[in-house]
Amino acid sequence: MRMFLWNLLLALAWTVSTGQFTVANLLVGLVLGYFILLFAGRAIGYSSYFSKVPQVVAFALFYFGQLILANLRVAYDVVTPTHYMQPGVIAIPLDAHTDAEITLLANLITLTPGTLALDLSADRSVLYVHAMYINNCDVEEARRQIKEGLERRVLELLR
Amino acid sequence: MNDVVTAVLIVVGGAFMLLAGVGIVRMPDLFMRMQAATKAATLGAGCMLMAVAVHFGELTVVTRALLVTAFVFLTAPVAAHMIARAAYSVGTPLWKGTIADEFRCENDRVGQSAGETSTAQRANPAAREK
Amino acid sequence: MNSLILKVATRFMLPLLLLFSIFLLLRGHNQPGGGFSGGLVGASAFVLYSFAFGAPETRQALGVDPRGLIGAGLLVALGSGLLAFFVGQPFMTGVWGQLDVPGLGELHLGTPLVFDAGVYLVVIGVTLSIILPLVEE
Amino acid sequence: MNLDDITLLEGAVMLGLVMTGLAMFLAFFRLVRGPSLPDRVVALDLIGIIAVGVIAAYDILTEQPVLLDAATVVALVAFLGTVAFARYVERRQQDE
Amino acid sequence: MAVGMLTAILSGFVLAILAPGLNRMVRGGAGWLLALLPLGLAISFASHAPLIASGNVFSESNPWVPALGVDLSFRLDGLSMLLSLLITGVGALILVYAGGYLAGHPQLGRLYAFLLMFMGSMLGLVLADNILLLFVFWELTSISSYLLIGFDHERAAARSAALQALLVTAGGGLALMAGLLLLGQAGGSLELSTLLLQADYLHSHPLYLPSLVLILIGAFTKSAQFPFHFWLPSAMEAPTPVSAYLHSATMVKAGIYLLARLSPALGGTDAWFLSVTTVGGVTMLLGAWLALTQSDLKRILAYSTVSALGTLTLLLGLGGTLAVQAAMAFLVGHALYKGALFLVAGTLDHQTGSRDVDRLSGLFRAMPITALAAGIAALSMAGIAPLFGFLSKELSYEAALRAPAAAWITAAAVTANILLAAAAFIVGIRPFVGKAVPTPKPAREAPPSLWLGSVVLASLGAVMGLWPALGTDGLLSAAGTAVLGETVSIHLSLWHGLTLALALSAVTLIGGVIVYVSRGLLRRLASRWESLGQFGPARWYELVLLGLNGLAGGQTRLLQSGYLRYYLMIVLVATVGLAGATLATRGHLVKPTDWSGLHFYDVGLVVLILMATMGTVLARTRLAAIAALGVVGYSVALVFVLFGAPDVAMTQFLIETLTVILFVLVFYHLPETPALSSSLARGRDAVIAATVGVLMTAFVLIATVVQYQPPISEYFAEHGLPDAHGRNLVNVILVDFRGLDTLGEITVLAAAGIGVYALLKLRVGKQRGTASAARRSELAGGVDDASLPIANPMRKEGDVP
Amino acid sequence: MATLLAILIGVLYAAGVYLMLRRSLFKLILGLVLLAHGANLLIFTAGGLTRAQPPIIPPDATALPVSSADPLTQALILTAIVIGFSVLAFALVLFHRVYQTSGSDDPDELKVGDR
Amino acid sequence: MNLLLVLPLVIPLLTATFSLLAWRRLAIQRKLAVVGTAALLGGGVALLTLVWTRGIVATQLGAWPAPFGITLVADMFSAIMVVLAGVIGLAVAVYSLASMDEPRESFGYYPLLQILLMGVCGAFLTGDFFNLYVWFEVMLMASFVLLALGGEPDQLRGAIKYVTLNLLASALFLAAVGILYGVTGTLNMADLARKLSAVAEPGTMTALAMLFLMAFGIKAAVFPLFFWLPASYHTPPVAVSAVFAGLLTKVGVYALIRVFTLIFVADAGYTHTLILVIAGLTMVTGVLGAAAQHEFRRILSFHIISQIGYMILGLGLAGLTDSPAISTLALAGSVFYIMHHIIVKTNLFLVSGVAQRLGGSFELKELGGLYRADPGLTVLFLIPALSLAGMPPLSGFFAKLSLVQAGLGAEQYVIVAVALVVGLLTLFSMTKIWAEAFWKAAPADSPRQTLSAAEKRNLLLPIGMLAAMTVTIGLAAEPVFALATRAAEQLTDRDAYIRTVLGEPQ
Ligand code: NA
Ligand code: NA
Repeated sequence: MRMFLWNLLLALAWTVSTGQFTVANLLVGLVLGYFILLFAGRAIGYSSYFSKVPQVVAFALFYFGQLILANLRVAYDVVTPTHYMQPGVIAIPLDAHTDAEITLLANLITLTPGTLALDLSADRSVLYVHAMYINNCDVEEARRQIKEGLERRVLELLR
Repeated sequence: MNDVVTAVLIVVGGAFMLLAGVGIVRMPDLFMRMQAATKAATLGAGCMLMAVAVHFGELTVVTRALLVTAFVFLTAPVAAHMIARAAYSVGTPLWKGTIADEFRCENDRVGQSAGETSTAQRANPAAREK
Repeated sequence: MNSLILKVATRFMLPLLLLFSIFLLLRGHNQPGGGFSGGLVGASAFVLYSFAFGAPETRQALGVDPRGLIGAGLLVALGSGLLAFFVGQPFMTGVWGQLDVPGLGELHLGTPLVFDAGVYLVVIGVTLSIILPLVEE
Repeated sequence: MNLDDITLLEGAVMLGLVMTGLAMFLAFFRLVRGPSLPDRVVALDLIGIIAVGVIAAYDILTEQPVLLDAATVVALVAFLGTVAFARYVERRQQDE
Repeated sequence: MAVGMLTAILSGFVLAILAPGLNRMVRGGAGWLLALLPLGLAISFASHAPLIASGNVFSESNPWVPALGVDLSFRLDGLSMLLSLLITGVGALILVYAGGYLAGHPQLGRLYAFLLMFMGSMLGLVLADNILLLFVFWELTSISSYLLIGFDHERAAARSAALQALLVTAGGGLALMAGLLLLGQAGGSLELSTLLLQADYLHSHPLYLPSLVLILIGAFTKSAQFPFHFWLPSAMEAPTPVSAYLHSATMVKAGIYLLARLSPALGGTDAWFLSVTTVGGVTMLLGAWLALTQSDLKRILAYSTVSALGTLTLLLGLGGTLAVQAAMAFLVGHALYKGALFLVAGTLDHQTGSRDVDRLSGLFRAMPITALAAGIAALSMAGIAPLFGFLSKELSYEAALRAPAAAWITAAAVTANILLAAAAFIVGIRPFVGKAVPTPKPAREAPPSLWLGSVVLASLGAVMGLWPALGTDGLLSAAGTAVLGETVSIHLSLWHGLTLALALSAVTLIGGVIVYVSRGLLRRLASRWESLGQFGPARWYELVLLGLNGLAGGQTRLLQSGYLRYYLMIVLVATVGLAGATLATRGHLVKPTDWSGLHFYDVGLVVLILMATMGTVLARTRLAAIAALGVVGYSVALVFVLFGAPDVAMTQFLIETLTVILFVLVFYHLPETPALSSSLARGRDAVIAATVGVLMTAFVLIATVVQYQPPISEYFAEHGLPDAHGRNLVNVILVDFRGLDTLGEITVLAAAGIGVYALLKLRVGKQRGTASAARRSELAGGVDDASLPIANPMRKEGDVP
Repeated sequence: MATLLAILIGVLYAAGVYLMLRRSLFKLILGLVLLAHGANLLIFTAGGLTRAQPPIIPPDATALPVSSADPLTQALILTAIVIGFSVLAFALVLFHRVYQTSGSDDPDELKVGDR
Repeated sequence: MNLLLVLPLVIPLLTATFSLLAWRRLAIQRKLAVVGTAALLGGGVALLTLVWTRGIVATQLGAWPAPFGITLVADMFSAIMVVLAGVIGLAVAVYSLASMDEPRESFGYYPLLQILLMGVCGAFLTGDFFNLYVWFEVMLMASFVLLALGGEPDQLRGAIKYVTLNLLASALFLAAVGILYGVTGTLNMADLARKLSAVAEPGTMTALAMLFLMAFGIKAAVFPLFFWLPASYHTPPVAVSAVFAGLLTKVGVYALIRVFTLIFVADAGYTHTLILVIAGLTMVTGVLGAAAQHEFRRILSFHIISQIGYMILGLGLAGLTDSPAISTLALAGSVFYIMHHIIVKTNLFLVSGVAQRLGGSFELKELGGLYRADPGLTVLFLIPALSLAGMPPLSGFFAKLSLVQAGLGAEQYVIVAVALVVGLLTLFSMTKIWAEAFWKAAPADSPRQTLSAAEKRNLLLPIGMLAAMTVTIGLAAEPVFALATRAAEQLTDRDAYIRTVLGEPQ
């Protein structure tokens, strides 16, 4: 986090010093700052920040794709007369156990069309999810998709 | 170029919004309405905010557009979760086509039936809203 | 309520909202914003906090009594108005100072801005002293 | 208004406004129709988000970025109302 | 005057204030001590009597409230001298008498105070030259009378008698005030001395008649003229000294005084003659008749006083030298004998425990002094020579005989006097002669304080009758001069020769004896007619009070119904009615023409607001209504966005959200309630609501079309940046141009904050425990717990059903 | 547009009044809120409508462009909104307390004590 | 001069602020309450002196020239009202020391009292319409809270009606201000007066004036808009009732007089006839309402309404006569009546509190024996009661006299007759209280209480002070009436007001 702030600061310094307060310039500043920090890292000490950034970018791309796909699927269902849904509430046993992990996971699940985080069990070991498309009534498969898809990536990202 | 991107983003955003609107009207139970509505609208809002960012291009505008987008993406799922959880806990009925309810089995949900005419409806005035 | 997700989200949003509220306050004189909207956003932050964590925790997080905020806000607002008397001007006349900030140019700082800060404090104090007891009920 | 005078952007924005507007009416329909309270709450929440979109589109239409602040505020706080409703629904359950 | 008239008057009030304290200090003898003041005043007045008698008039004037025409101007002429002497002289005797009569009474001090206050007021009344000043004292006498009649305040009868007297006299007082002001307006002055000189001008003034009627109402109520006479007998609830002083000798004469005083200005017209004589005559007869029908000493005296006041009124109505002479003489004579008889009645009551003539008999042996005084006074009242009463009655007969419609008036006067003579025997002679019967208290002669007054008054009557020239003549002449507005001289003498008047006196005496003897018959006759009383003025008074209460109750039930919605409805209908009618009749309505610049999203937004509004109105559940209301708020905020008001929109969004939250927090646990209004009520309300809406729309349309001047906001556009250093003009206005609004606004906020907090946390009354618990937690141990119950009866308010 | 808004204002007032006349404290408050909206829009409309030109002096100018919205009406509405909110908050809690004490939402139940 | 105009706002607000900051320290709050109100009174007197010597004074807040900023302006009328606010504030503050219960004290009673005073003074001093709205709301909000503070069922019931009807009035007022701004483009009253004088056809403005008449009429509690008053004034603690009774409706009356002497004068034949009719109906309905009551404070409450009728009677008369002298007399009568009434009515409420302390109730049937038990209180009741009934030589007499004189001068005989008859009915209800609470023997079962020395001091001191003022205003009516006359002269001289406010040479 500290490193990210540094990065932001550098980017801002860049925009101020160049006098161009545009987004493009800021982005340039950010990228520049990232690399500067990456190099300076040798001097000021290693941080997980540098490996996280590509990871975050990768995850964002993955998630965005999922988002679009899922949205389209729901959209199709919404605009066509027939309901194709096979909804159900399923329990997802969690590997995530810190507050941040669980929250991020739940939010991402919710944000994806077709799944909706309902509740967390009292011992925080199970997340109940409302899923719209449980293909072929295969609850296990749906469960696996979420665990293997989102949860794994989130945990990778955060740990 | 900017204008084209803006136009596309605006139209796509609007389309998502409309989708959300249709979804919230058409889907058969609360949870699916939420599924259809909240997310599409969030995405739609995101698109439209991006359109603003692209269109104006000034730092102040872009930062704010990004901030709003971030905020919408942060709050929307939390809100959805809160509502869904509350609705579920008071026994808002599930669509009759629902194939599984693992939560109810384990937590002894107030209403014991998943059908539209569930006893939950009768047991829970908040859901029934007479 | 006791939702982990809400709690975590709130912890994240509280500083964000507060930051935005101060941002609104500070830029209000030149751009949309000001003491009212700033104060309302600031109060919203704590209202959200009270939804997630409950009223007592919110009072703790707030650190000061909401009524103290009201009093302080009124005092600040009134004081900024009274300052004019010391320079021989009618009540509530803006007393302005100029500050040259390199890079930002001339910055006008004046009692109306202080007044707005008073408004900000009062709005937060009042909103919270209305909502927190209700949340407690 | 002469259709020929409308630029691509204006047309897009208008279209966007029409769609968001329709969405708002649909959401409002759900809000009135219910049947359950959470349905209405969801609808209200949706209206808040749509409002963000409307403001954004109008911003572009009128070339007034300052109006975006209003959208910012909606995005920030509309969610609070929803949470309050959710609280209400759950609390009421507990009271009984 | 050596002692200023103002000083004389004020001395009464000052002593009134000191009296209770003095009474505490000087146990028992305070009456004697206090009497020194009126005595001194009487002597002081008397010392000037010769000068007055020789035609001098004293006057003094100080400004008081010149802006309203109220001045401290006083005038001492023959008329006021006569009354001043009565007031102070009788006053002195009464104070002494009161000390004896109410010896040991816990509130004797207050009685003294009220009596002295009355004396001061009465003096002021008769001395005032400014008619508003006169009115001031007039009202003060009414108040004093009220307090004195209700002296025995724990008895309901005393309270209601006091109220009756007050309402009648104060009601008349209001008429008097209007009348006097009209008179002043007509005459261009509020000073009697000026007004009295303009009789002719006044008589022809259009305001003459209204002012006359109003003034007469004032005078008649005060002097207990028919049909206002009924309060006087009721006023006998007062302690006897009070009855003697106020309700016989002085206060009731105030009306007579006023008639006499104003007769040079108002008298001499047909209106005056007809109204005053008629009322006087009727009162005279009625009072005399009613006096005979009573058995209570004081009531007999009271009715006979009514009759006497009627006589005086009659005489003043007649006008002319003779009548005025008679009136002046009768005024003095009546004061002397009636005062004496009242005191006797009181003494009898005090010494025997009864005032019932049927239970008092043969008391001469036990109470010789009293009996003597009573006998002399009674004979004077009966008009027996050589007492003063005889003189005055002779004079009045002569006046009656010369009056227009002489036969009628004379007959009436003789009839009345016959009845009164009988009444005099009943009161002054009957209790003392015959066989002694046991009384509730064993009869004993009264102490000096109780007989001094009657003895003095009775002997004065005798002395003045025997030696009329003793100074009386001059004084009466001066008084007559004042009343007539022209110089007269009055010479009283016992012997006028064998005149018709003398014959009438003889008839009166014989008739009186006959009536006295056959009084039982008359009483039986009267009791048969008693049922007529229910049609009398006393009954009217009751009916008026009842009607008033009924009207008040009905009106209150109708208007202050307790139904909030009716309140709202009345307010709304009044508003729409007034503003709408005014707009329709005096303004010009604007046709809706400005449809320009309308975009589809405008229409869409407005339609959404309309639908949401309808949704709010028609929602079947609370939460649905709240949600719909939220939509209204959000979409109104969007209107602000559309028309370039980002600040307003932002605030509206924020406030709307908080509003929804508040609604939810407040209403979440309240159960739904059914709709209670009938469809008829809904229809009615819809009509009201629609008219309100139409009115507001009309106003808005006017405002959008009419623009008289360029708005002041142009100034802000120009000066906002250079002078207030801000670009966001809305904010600049809020914190600078109109910062005071904002200061007020945050004060409102602060008050609301405290209010909500207190409403939620503080519950006084319902459960004590909660309140003190809340306080305890509030005070955080700052106050020691011993003081917790606070012993605060204020908190009981809540317990009152 | 002004005409349309004028009609809308009328409807808001009418709806507010209608709700206030119902036998329900809750609706009474709803009515008050609608009245407040009506009043705010009224000031806004009566003061003259200007589309999408906020009264904010652009960075390159020293005075407000003539075509901008009237800042004064906006400031007045802002003040009115905030005052309205404080009043509403108080009224809401007051009605809440009344409900707690009397157990009824019907204002007719409160008629005791007026005369 | 600036300072003196601002002090009546700053002193209460500062006191309120410090009281808020001293939330938990009642001792400090109590001291502040007395010191603050005394300072307010002092400031008011200084302002009055200034206006008396210099004529109308105005200050432009923020140094923005009128009509662009907010102008505070004091003429005699407003200065008198500010002094009265100070008097009532001080009296009630002292009275509260002994009468207010500690729970209420510790939940913001004192700061709210100050805020109320601030709102009242602001309404008196402002020269700006919207600012007047703000002060109305300040006053109203504080009064809402004071009325409901403690949350007893009766209080809550009364508060609902009070709040609802007053909010309706606020909504009307706000709408009227909005329309007025839309039409004239200004908010400054003097500026408005000038701009409206130039309007050729005043009919539409007259219709707008009706909205103001109604909005202020509700605040002033005139017929048929007064319902909130009798429904609520008897419910809060006495000190609160007293300050309400003294000041709140008078702000409405003040606004009516100000607006209908300064701004809406073009169509006086219509508007002022209406005002006169309302005055008459208000007098009558109020006093009849009182006649139907049997509770100390309710009687007093209804009397407030009745007497509001007198106050606006002068206003109506002033507009319906061609004679400037009569017009001045009528307005002077109104001003004088207001001065008299504020003091007397507050005092009667304070007395009712003591009576309740001693007798345990406000119900007349449960009271009694005060005449015998407490001669001091007896005198202290009689003075304001008789004054209220218009008995000479107390203040009420001269108040009534001046109005009656003006009415006769304006040849409005019917209203004079009404005023006089209503005076009698007023006397009637005062005697009801007197006969029941004072003369009648105390009911056998009624609790007898005595006052401690400190209570006696704090309760009776303000009552005595106000009674002394009542007597003084009566006995020294001339100088007091001179104040009222000067106020009336200034009210009729619109031009001087306008020039002063707009900063033009006289
Ligand atoms: Na999802
Ligand atoms: Na206009």
